[in-house]
Amino acid sequence: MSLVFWILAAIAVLGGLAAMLLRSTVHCALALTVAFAGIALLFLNLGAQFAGFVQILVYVGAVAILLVFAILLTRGSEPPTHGVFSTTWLAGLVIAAAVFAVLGSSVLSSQRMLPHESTAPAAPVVEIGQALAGPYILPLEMIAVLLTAALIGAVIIALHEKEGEQ
Amino acid sequence: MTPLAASLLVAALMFSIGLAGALTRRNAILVLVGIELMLNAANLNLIAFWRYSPHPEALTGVMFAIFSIAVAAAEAAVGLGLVIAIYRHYKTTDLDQINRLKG
Amino acid sequence: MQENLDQIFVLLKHWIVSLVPAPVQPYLSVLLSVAAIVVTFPLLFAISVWLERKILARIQNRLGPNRVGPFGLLQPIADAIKSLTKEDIVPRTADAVVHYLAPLVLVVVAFMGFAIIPMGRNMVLVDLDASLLFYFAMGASAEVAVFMAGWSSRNKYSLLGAMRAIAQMISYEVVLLLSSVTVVMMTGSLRLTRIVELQNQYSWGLPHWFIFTPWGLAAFVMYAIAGTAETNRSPFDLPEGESELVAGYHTEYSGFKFALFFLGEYLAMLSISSLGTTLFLGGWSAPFAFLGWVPSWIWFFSKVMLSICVFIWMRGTLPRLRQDQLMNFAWKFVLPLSLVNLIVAGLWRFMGEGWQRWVVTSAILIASYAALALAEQRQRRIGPRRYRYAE
Amino acid sequence: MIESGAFTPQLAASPEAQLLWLIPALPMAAAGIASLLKQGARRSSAALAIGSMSVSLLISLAAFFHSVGLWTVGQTARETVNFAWLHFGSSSVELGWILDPLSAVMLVMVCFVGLLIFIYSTGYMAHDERFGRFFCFLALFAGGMLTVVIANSLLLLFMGWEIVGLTSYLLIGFWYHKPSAAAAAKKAFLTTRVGDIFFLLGMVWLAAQTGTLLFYNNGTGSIESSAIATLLSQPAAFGLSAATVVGLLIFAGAVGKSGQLPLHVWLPDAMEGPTPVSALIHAATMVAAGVYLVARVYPLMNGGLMSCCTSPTLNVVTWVGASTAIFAALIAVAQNDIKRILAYSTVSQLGYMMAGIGMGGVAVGMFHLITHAFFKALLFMGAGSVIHGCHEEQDIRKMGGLKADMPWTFVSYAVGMMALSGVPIFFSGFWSKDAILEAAFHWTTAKAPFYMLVVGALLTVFYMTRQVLYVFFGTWRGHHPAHESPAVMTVPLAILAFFAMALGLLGTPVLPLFRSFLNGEAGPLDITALAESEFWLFLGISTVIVSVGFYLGYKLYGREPIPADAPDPLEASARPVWTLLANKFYIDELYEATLLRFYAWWGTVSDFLDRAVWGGIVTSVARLFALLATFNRFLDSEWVNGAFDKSCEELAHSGGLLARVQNGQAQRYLRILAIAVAVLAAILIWSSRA
Repeated sequence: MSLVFWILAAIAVLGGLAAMLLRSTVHCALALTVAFAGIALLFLNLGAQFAGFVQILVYVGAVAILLVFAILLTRGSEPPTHGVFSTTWLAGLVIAAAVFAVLGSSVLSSQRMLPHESTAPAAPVVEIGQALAGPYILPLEMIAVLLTAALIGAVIIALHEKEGEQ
Repeated sequence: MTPLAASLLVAALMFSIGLAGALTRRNAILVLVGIELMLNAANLNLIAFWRYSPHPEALTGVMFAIFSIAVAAAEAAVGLGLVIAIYRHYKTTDLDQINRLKG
Repeated sequence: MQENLDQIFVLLKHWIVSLVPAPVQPYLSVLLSVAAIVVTFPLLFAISVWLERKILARIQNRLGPNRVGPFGLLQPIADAIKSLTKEDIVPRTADAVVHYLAPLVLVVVAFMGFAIIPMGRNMVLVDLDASLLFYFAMGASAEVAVFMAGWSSRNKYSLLGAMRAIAQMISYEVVLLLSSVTVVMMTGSLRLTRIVELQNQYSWGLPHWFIFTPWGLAAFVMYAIAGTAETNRSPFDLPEGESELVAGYHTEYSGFKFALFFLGEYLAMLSISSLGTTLFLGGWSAPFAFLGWVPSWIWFFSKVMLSICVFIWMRGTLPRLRQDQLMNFAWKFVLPLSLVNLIVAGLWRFMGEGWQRWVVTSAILIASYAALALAEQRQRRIGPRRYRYAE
Repeated sequence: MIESGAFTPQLAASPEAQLLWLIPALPMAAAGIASLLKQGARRSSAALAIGSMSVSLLISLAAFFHSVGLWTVGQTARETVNFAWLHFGSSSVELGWILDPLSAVMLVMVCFVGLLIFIYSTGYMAHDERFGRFFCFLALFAGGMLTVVIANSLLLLFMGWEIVGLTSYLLIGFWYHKPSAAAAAKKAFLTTRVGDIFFLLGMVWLAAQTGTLLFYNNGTGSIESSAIATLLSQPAAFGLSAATVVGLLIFAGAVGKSGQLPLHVWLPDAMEGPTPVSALIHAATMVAAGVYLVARVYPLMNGGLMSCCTSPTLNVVTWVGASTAIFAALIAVAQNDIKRILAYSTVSQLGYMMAGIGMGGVAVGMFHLITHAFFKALLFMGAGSVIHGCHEEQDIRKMGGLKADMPWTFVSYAVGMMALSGVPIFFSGFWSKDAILEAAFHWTTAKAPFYMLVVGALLTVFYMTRQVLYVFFGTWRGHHPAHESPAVMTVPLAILAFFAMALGLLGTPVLPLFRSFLNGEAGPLDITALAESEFWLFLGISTVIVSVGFYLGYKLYGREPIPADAPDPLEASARPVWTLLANKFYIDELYEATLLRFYAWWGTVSDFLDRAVWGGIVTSVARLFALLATFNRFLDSEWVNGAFDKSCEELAHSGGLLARVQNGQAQRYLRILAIAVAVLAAILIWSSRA
């Protein structure tokens, strides 16, 4: 396993940890951006160029900004008055650890069955495009509908109430 | 450790971090952040399986990841819309204080 | 000779690389290219600043800088020295780390964008398969930097400026992408070198640049509008509208960090111009077949500088928009038009050769432009703008 | 629209025949577009209707002349275009249209009269608020009617038939704010529905027997000889063949639509609609659809016989027609509403057409249909003009002396009246009615219809004379002085008046163009017909009828001006007869007393059954259960509850423990979810390993 992979993994994991641990909500969002970027770099490292760039475009360029806006709109940028973790944080942590234990043990125990190192496959954009417009055309259309619905839904959810002031 | 196992472990770690965050943070937005992390971990799995699968030319993993990214974007938009709506109603995003989600 | 002149930088690089032992060679090669970019574009930045100040001054009937060097040519150097020596102030309540990182992220991201631009024949740092996507990924990341700057300053002007900038950049990024997608539809490739190659053909001595097609012209105009907004340039410079927001998101920056923001802004301009040149203006190809002997990189850089001059010209001519006008313009006018343009590009592709497609596509574009403009005009209601907040 | 593979043109269909579908499609499209227009778009709505109708007229004329052209060179001018509409496995429902002399003549008539009435309506309805909607309905009606005309399939004909019925309902009730109009619309709809049910039954039967609903289809159509032979060999009830029964059922539909006895009651009431509607639908076209239907399926009606007019079906047609003719004419004598008189006259004339078809064949009846369409539309529009000029007054007793005030209307009305009366030589009504009388005279089965029709003709002259004398002669008996109508109304009147006179020339015995055209024979110039005594006999009969009618009418109504509130002279002289006639032979009352009373009685019985019998049973059962329940409650409250309350407490207690799980906090739910996932995944992993 190359050094580069471990560095990138460290970036992603540390970013994620920071996103979940920092006190300031905005810092969390920024740390999340780092995590997203780390994941994108992992994608690139794994040879998925297109997915990597899409990851940056969508997550760093859109989702992170959206989060930041939501934080500012809900006064989340103000310093928290009391604890940032819920009263039952210990239970949550234990459960998450249990999940990790299950997942990790299953990965490690099935290592022998997993395929070994192979040459990096090429995923040219042309082929992805042809696949999207060919066998995956139905999912693509459904995603289009979903995105439209989400757009409208998000607007409606965020706009309702206080009709009197319109 | 095989590279695939390493990737899967990293993904599992990311997933657990996200889950832990979603379970422990009080701020609704950060719960969403945790969920985003979990989704990303799942995407990493998809890409890793594609990379080390016997038939990477099928592109299935990449396609799944791309669609999953698109769905996640929609999910984020709606989720944050919901958070804003909730904030408007309760004047807080603290999940400990929002407990009306019951019969 | 002519060949050598065209490839002079490439040959130079090969010669230098050949001097070192083989294992180091790939690293040195990349390093050299990076160094070239990191040197060239700040230089262009300096020239642009000087040009801007001169041209603006002429537009406003002034002389502009004329004290430092001949025609004030050395003014940028003087400015650089001044910013370097100024005190670097960080506000006491500011979020120091983020405040420190913001200009760095901005400049790094801006430089990254140049990595995929073909600046001449065989002159590209990395020839990615999805280079256009890479460019937009980097462009999107700039928004995070802007937010970091605005938020970390703990200054309401900064925050407002950042929010305005991000809203504007998100809105116009959609248009920017959609107008570029037409080119992708036509070339079937996200690879910029391929896009330039396809434009480097001539019939009757005239080039096949995409700007010389109905859809290409429309897409270029929309690209230019969106690019202007994306770089927060006048007339879309509300995020740093000094009459309202002091200086927008970099109000609280001084000294070298401010210089970095300044640099970042001009680099964004340069990179948007470079991409526009690559997508629509034929990249490094010559405007006429008989001018093919002029080195390709000369064409590229002259086209970029020409675009910069247009930016400056617009800044000197057009008044600033209001925020709601800016948003309405993006979502209600340019975006629908760019969607129509997508359809038009598809039509162009599938109508085959012949004069019919020229007539049909132009007619559709003109008709939709007129219809949108009329609808917009009819709907325009001038009144106090209402702001909405979450609470 | 057409599946190319499904084409089965009989001749290689000509372009005119291919494009025939445009004729109904255009007005329908106009109606569709007009229905989407705003209510204020009056001008465009009218323009759409009139424009589409003009184009349809042009196409019909082209088709007509094409058909005439084929006839002159001696070809059978019948072209059909059929196509499969719906496929059910191997079988399919076929529709199609037909261009033959019958449909060509009818097309031109409907389009032409329709167009004139559309134009007239722009004047008549000028002040109506829902002008646009009116034209939308009119255009839809025209589309439906033209579908009926061109249909080569009983099914397609039925579709048009129903559209026509619907628009008739809509237009009769156009002024639905008048309760009488709404009631009339309902009455018309329901009454025609009775006929339509029989029609539908006949259609289904026909389809079941012959397997197709196409009229003509290269010898396999449902009214071509092979199919008719099948039908004839198929016995139905009462010793009648299937052909007879199907024919009678289809005729029942025609009876409903054409207002024949005993389903005529709706037609006079339909005069509640705007006058152009009365003219178009309830005089010229829709009511003629029934006659047209009978003419269209004539081979079926005739029972496949080569010789004319002896089949049982045609017997029924004849008797119904003849009785309707005399019956309605009698009623018309004693009516005072200008439009009602014309309505009964229409019923009577439709009876003539039916009788004509029954006794003399298609050509005889259809000729009267065509001429009648023109002069009756003329009369209705004249009546509309009169009503318009007299400020919506419809009672002829409150009019009078309009000859001077409305010269144009008077002249054209007089032409229409004389055409209807059958004044010899110059008016079309004479020739067509003459042909019917002649056919009746020669009818071998019975002589009674002939005498009935002669008396009917006499009555026709009489009531028309009465009406004209009341309206146009004498002195003005109303309140406000009348005025002439605008040119947009009088010009169509003049055009129609011209045709009311000229059309007769097509059907003189000397040159029976119409008959030979419809029958597909060569058209001879038969001068010898003039020399035949029969011709002069019928000329004489007609002259006598007309003279006697005029004389009687003049004697009773014309000698001196009738004062405003005097009773009708006929009423004064023969009161019981008058009362009987004025009350329309009490048919409505008869229906009221029998059918409606029966329904009301049946309703009461059902109500009684419901309330007393079933209700009683239900109530007693309910009582029983209530009693049981009371007993139960006693058991419950005393014995069971004690135990139950205790257990409930226990349950509530333990429930409270469980309820803590569901405390409304999203994170707790998420946590439980995660635990479940972890546990399930662990089980899965370890179980798969084992």
